[in-house]
Amino acid sequence: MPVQVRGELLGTRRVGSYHVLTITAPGVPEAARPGHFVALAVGGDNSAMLLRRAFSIHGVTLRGVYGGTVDIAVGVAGPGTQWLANLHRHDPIDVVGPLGRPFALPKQPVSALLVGGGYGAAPLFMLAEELRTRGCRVDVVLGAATEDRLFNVLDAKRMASTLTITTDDGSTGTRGRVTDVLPEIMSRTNTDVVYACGPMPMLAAVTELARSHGAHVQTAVEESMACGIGVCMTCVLPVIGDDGVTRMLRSCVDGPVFRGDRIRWDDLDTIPADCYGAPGSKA
Amino acid sequence: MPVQVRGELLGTRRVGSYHVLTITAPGVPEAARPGHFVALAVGGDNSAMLLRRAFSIHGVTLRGVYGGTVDIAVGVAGPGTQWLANLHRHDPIDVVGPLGRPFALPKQPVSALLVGGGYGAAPLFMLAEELRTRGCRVDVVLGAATEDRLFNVLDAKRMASTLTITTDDGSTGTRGRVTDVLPEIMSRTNTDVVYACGPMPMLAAVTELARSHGAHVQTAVEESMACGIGVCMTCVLPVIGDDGVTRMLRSCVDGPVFRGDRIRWDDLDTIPADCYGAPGSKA
Amino acid sequence: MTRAVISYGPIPVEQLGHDVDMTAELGGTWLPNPVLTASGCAASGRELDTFFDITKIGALVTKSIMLAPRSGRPTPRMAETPSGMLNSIGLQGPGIDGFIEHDLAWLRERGVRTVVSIAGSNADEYTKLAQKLRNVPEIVAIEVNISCPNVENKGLIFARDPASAAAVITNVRRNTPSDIPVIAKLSPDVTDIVEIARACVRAGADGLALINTLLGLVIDTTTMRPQLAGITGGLSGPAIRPVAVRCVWEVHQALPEVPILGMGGIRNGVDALQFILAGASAVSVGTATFNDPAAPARVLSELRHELALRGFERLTDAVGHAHRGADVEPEPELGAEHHSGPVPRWP
Amino acid sequence: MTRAVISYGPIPVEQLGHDVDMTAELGGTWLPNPVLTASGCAASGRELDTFFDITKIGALVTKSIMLAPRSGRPTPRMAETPSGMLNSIGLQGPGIDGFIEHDLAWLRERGVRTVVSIAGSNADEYTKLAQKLRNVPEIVAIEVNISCPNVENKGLIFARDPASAAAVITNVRRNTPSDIPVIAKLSPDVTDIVEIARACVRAGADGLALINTLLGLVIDTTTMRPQLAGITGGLSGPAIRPVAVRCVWEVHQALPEVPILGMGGIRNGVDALQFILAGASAVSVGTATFNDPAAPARVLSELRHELALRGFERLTDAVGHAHRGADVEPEPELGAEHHSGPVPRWP
Ligand SMILES: Cc1cc2nc3c(=O)[nH]c(=O)nc-3n(C[C@H](O)[C@H](O)[C@H](O)COP(=O)(O)OP(=O)(O)OC[C@H]3O[C@@H](n4cnc5c(N)ncnc54)[C@H](O)[C@@H]3O)c2cc1C
Ligand SMILES: Cc1cc2nc3c(=O)[nH]c(=O)nc-3n(C[C@H](O)[C@H](O)[C@H](O)COP(=O)(O)OP(=O)(O)OC[C@H]3O[C@@H](n4cnc5c(N)ncnc54)[C@H](O)[C@@H]3O)c2cc1C
Ligand SMILES: Cc1cc2nc3c(=O)[nH]c(=O)nc-3n(C[C@H](O)[C@H](O)[C@H](O)COP(=O)(O)O)c2cc1C
Ligand SMILES: Cc1cc2nc3c(=O)[nH]c(=O)nc-3n(C[C@H](O)[C@H](O)[C@H](O)COP(=O)(O)O)c2cc1C
Ligand code: FES
Ligand code: FES
Repeated sequence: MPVQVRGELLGTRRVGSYHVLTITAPGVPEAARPGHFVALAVGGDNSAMLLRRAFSIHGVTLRGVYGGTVDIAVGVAGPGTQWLANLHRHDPIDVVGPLGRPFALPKQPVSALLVGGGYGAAPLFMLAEELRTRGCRVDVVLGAATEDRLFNVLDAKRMASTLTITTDDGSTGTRGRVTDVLPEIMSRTNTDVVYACGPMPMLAAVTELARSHGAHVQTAVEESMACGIGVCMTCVLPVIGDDGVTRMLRSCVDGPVFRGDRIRWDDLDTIPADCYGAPGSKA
Repeated sequence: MPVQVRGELLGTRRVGSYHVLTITAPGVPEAARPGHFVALAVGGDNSAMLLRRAFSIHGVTLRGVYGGTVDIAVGVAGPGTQWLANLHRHDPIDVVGPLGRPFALPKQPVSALLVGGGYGAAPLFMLAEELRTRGCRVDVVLGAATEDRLFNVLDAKRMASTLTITTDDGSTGTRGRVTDVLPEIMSRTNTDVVYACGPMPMLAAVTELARSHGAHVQTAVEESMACGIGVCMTCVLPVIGDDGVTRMLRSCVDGPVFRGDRIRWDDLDTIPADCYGAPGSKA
Repeated sequence: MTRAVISYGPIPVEQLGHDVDMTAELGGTWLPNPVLTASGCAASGRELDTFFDITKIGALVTKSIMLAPRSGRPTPRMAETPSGMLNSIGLQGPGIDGFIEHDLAWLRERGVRTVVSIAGSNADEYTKLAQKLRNVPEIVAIEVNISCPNVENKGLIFARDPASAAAVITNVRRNTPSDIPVIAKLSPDVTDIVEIARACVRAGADGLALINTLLGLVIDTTTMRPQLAGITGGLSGPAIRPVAVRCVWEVHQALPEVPILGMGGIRNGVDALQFILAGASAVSVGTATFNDPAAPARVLSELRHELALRGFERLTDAVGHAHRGADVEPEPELGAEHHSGPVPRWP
Repeated sequence: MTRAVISYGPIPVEQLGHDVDMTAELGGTWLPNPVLTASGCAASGRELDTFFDITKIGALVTKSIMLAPRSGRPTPRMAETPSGMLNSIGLQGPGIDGFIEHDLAWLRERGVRTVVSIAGSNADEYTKLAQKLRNVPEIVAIEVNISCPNVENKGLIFARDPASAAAVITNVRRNTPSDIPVIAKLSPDVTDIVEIARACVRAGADGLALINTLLGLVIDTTTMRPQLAGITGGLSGPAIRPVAVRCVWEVHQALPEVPILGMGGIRNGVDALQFILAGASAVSVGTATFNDPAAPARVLSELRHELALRGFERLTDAVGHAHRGADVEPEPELGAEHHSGPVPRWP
């Protein structure tokens, strides 16, 4: 169950070009699972920015002096993220979370491949821990445009059986996209399930590769959100249900994690003609 | 000439219930005269508050490490002043100033009585200094609702020949209004000119008393302002000109200091029927 | 669940356990308090129930429901704007049958006072919607969203044409049990909102909801195209509050007997109070919920506090209060010799 | 001062000393760049000249001037609102004769390109104003503020009625030298702004200024009365920007040949770019000047930068750019079997 709490910034540290914020948020860490996100109010009491900003939960601490904290990785993209990056220690932050549906976890000790693009890596660390607790093999691929847009290579090295890095410009790791290295790794590690978080085109491509390899694939999508709690219908995308019917599902409550093979990647930003309730359809 | 500069908060100190902010504002101190004000942008880059807030210049330093600073006294009244009061040292503040017409100064070494209500005392300190430089006798009356709403009694004591305090609740000084003590002081000190700054009803009453005493009176008014620089016509009040004609003058550029006897105190918030350009008038 | 949770008469102050009687009247129905959600900003209640007890607010207003299931518009569906947002959801929803079966059933079981918002593409669809709802128990009121394009009138929004608006309201009123108020929800995008209000009231509306969103557009300066897939969208949030309060003021001035459900940018109790003083009998909290999921409950307690502070014993005493008092008429703008007709307004 | 400071043809890129040709056309007149002040937000230029060189922007638009001197409305005349403000100044000003003698004389001497805004209480007053201005040299254009109550038509705002709007524009056009463009300034408070725009263009308007303020009201919850002495006021600032961009978009879509002076909440170069891409040939910066007295000059340099970034060589190439490209039409909202008339808009 998500809660709304007035938290406080305990500290900010830089990781690459990201700002990792540690925020007290009693009630949030307890319920947080890998893949959950938080929605933060930005700009203060007299802000012209009305909408909350969504951030994957990167890590949590359950107890301690501050009674539970949440870590998020903020990449500065616009005024809201800029405001968060500029906060001082002890400034208040209004937190709603944990939100969304987390990654589905395997019951068996399978071989898992975690793929993160940019700050999409953020939720994979809690996931890796959880998977290893379950005896899974965990391999990690991190990709980004440039070295400084890679998130937390250090921790990734520690938690993964193997870590592969790609950058578009080759500033570190393999020059290219994560999808360039995926086939080889999936073959080598006999991947049973791929967990991916990052830009939508990356998720589409990863899904395609995972499917052709015969692996399950879980993707954490990123759609623009107005409410983050399921009441506004802003954040929808076409998802095929168990009954084979495509519906416009809310990524904030029905996601952000979906089975990759259920998302109509080619039809994002459209209403597919065969979608439930589509114009002209007789549903 | 007013300038617009991106200043920086050097520090905030409490004086009674007020926050005295020292702000670097190169170019402003040099041109500041007693009675001038500054207009500060509030709320930061993504603020829903569009309009600047006006503050009398309380004091200036011309040189020093920071190349000129301005002091203002902020009484918290709403979100804008609250934001200013909460700023941290080194936070940027966008300053426009010095604005308005300052107090007119006597050529002779006259006997001057300075009357300040609440934060209306703020501009009187620079004025007192200037008057004393010109050999004037300076007596001061400070009034407020309660003791903590008095501004800077300590410095007032230092600069004035006599200091009289009134509070509505009698928490310190004489219980009552500044106008209760004025007649006696004016007689005793042979007041030639009264300078007053504070709430409008106080200014009206002070003007009345000064006139009946035969003293000149300069009042610094406070009207709600949208622009502070003379372009919007928000801040007008009916003022009688040298030609005897009443006009709606802008308090930001034609004031905030007006001869008290020229303001139509009973007709504030109206358009007097005989005003230039009044509905139905044939001007 | 019995009808007991829904109050049909004024609630005695003592039972409320506080000093202000918050009972609100909305077109003949009494609510224990005047704070409702806004259509489309609370889905069907379930999600918000995690953040506050939705049985405690005045009523829950559902997302506008149409006859058939609808997938809505393509994304992007929203753009943030200064102190507001633009949305173009396109009324995604399950259609009236699924809505009655699932959403309304849940709301009834949960004991939530529910206002059902309906929307159609032609006047006949509204008739059918009302007919579908007429045997559904425990609806507090029907809010008729007429800010929809009328496919039988060149796509002109019903709420922008008095005759089309009236036709819809007539149909809904005729097909709705007489003890259930029909509330017409108006658009501010008109030359004269009082004209539309009058047409709806003549057609049988028991109350008016003011206002729906303002038509707006944002250009995405990266793609250099409209940011919303739907090109235009509805502007909501604090940015539009002054327009909303003006609409409430104008309509209450012209039709003081007609109950108004006020909305548009309400974020706190003081904002809500503005609407009440301007003439609203109750208020809806919409976009603010996206910022603060508990906003409706918070606004309610803040409004109560603000009323108490000002010495009101009853909410109803505050309704339209800003119209009273001698000094609220503006000074005549022009010389008396010019002056005729309503007081002119100058920019 | 000679006419030399006022440019009547496109200015060669080399002379501008930068890579984007900012020359803007406004109803047949060429300006060296497209950023103007907004009427009522720059007085007659003198005050702003301290903060930036007002000869460097596209043109200065004066406060709307009436025939006789006017004292305006009583105070309070403004209320701050979320990301905006409400004003009710009541067109305080010296009257046309004093204006020509003092303000226009100063502007001419200073070499400022000047757009004179005029306002009247009936159609005849506009005629007289145009006649007074016809022999005044060096006016860049006349902007006709028709958001004024027409005392001969029950105080109905000219801009809210196509016939009244057209009557005013006809009068002004007939009495203005043909080389001086007449620009009609429209109000967004109408059911169909395209209808008013068409009426003004048919009546001879060479361009349209979009938009004037939205009618709004703020209740002061301390006094529990309307905060403005004028009760209602005009809402301006970033809050209204999406409405303004929508109006520009709609009018440019319907009348692509008519030059538009876009305004409403422009605060920076990216905001200005939205208006240009939506179809404005030039823009006015209004309320933002109260926040930043140098805003018009800053917006100009930011806009130039944004255009350069996007590879535009000429401002004129960007005008209306968001309408081009295949993918800007919305998906049809309803099933094809229903669809007729313009694309319906859903909230
Ligand atoms: C489920 C989810 C998880 C996310 N996790 C992270 C994370 O861990 N780290 C991180 O840096 N960012 C994350 N994002 C993206 C982050 O929410 C945006 O970068 C942020 O909202 C941008 O706000 P802004 O004011 O800086 O930018 P602006 O572009 O000015 O924002 C304007 C509006 O668009 C929305 N918006 C803009 N970009 C995005 C985006 N990429 N996704 C969704 N909405 C957007 C904003 O929320 C806001 O409403 C996540 C987004 C989602 C939906
Ligand atoms: C010439 C002048 C000098 C001033 N000097 C001082 C000073 O030295 N110290 C000080 O504490 N205050 C001073 N004030 C008052 C100060 O400007 C207001 O307290 C402040 O604007 C309130 O802003 P807010 O956001 O806190 O309150 P809010 O009430 O939320 O402000 C809302 C709007 O109303 C305007 N407003 C509210 N109160 C006033 C007011 N009293 N006068 C003018 N506009 C107002 C604000 O500027 C803003 O636009 C002065 C005002 C003027 C005009
Ligand atoms: C995302 C969103 C969806 C909306 N959907 C509807 C709707 O389905 N029916 C309706 O009548 N109004 C709808 N509205 C309008 C609101 O009910 C309300 O009238 C408007 O947003 C103004 O109030 P606010 O500023 O408090 O949001 C919607 C508003 C938003 C922001
Ligand atoms: C204080 C003020 C005074 C105004 N006076 C006039 C006026 O005299 N004539 C006019 O046509 N528009 C007037 N306007 C409207 C502006 O010119 C402009 O159309 C509107 O404010 C929207 O632009 P903005 O949001 O950039 O201010 C005034 C606006 C403000 C804020
Ligand atoms: S963001 Fe509102 S429903 Fe998902
Ligand atoms: S505040 Fe704008 S003219 Fe004085």
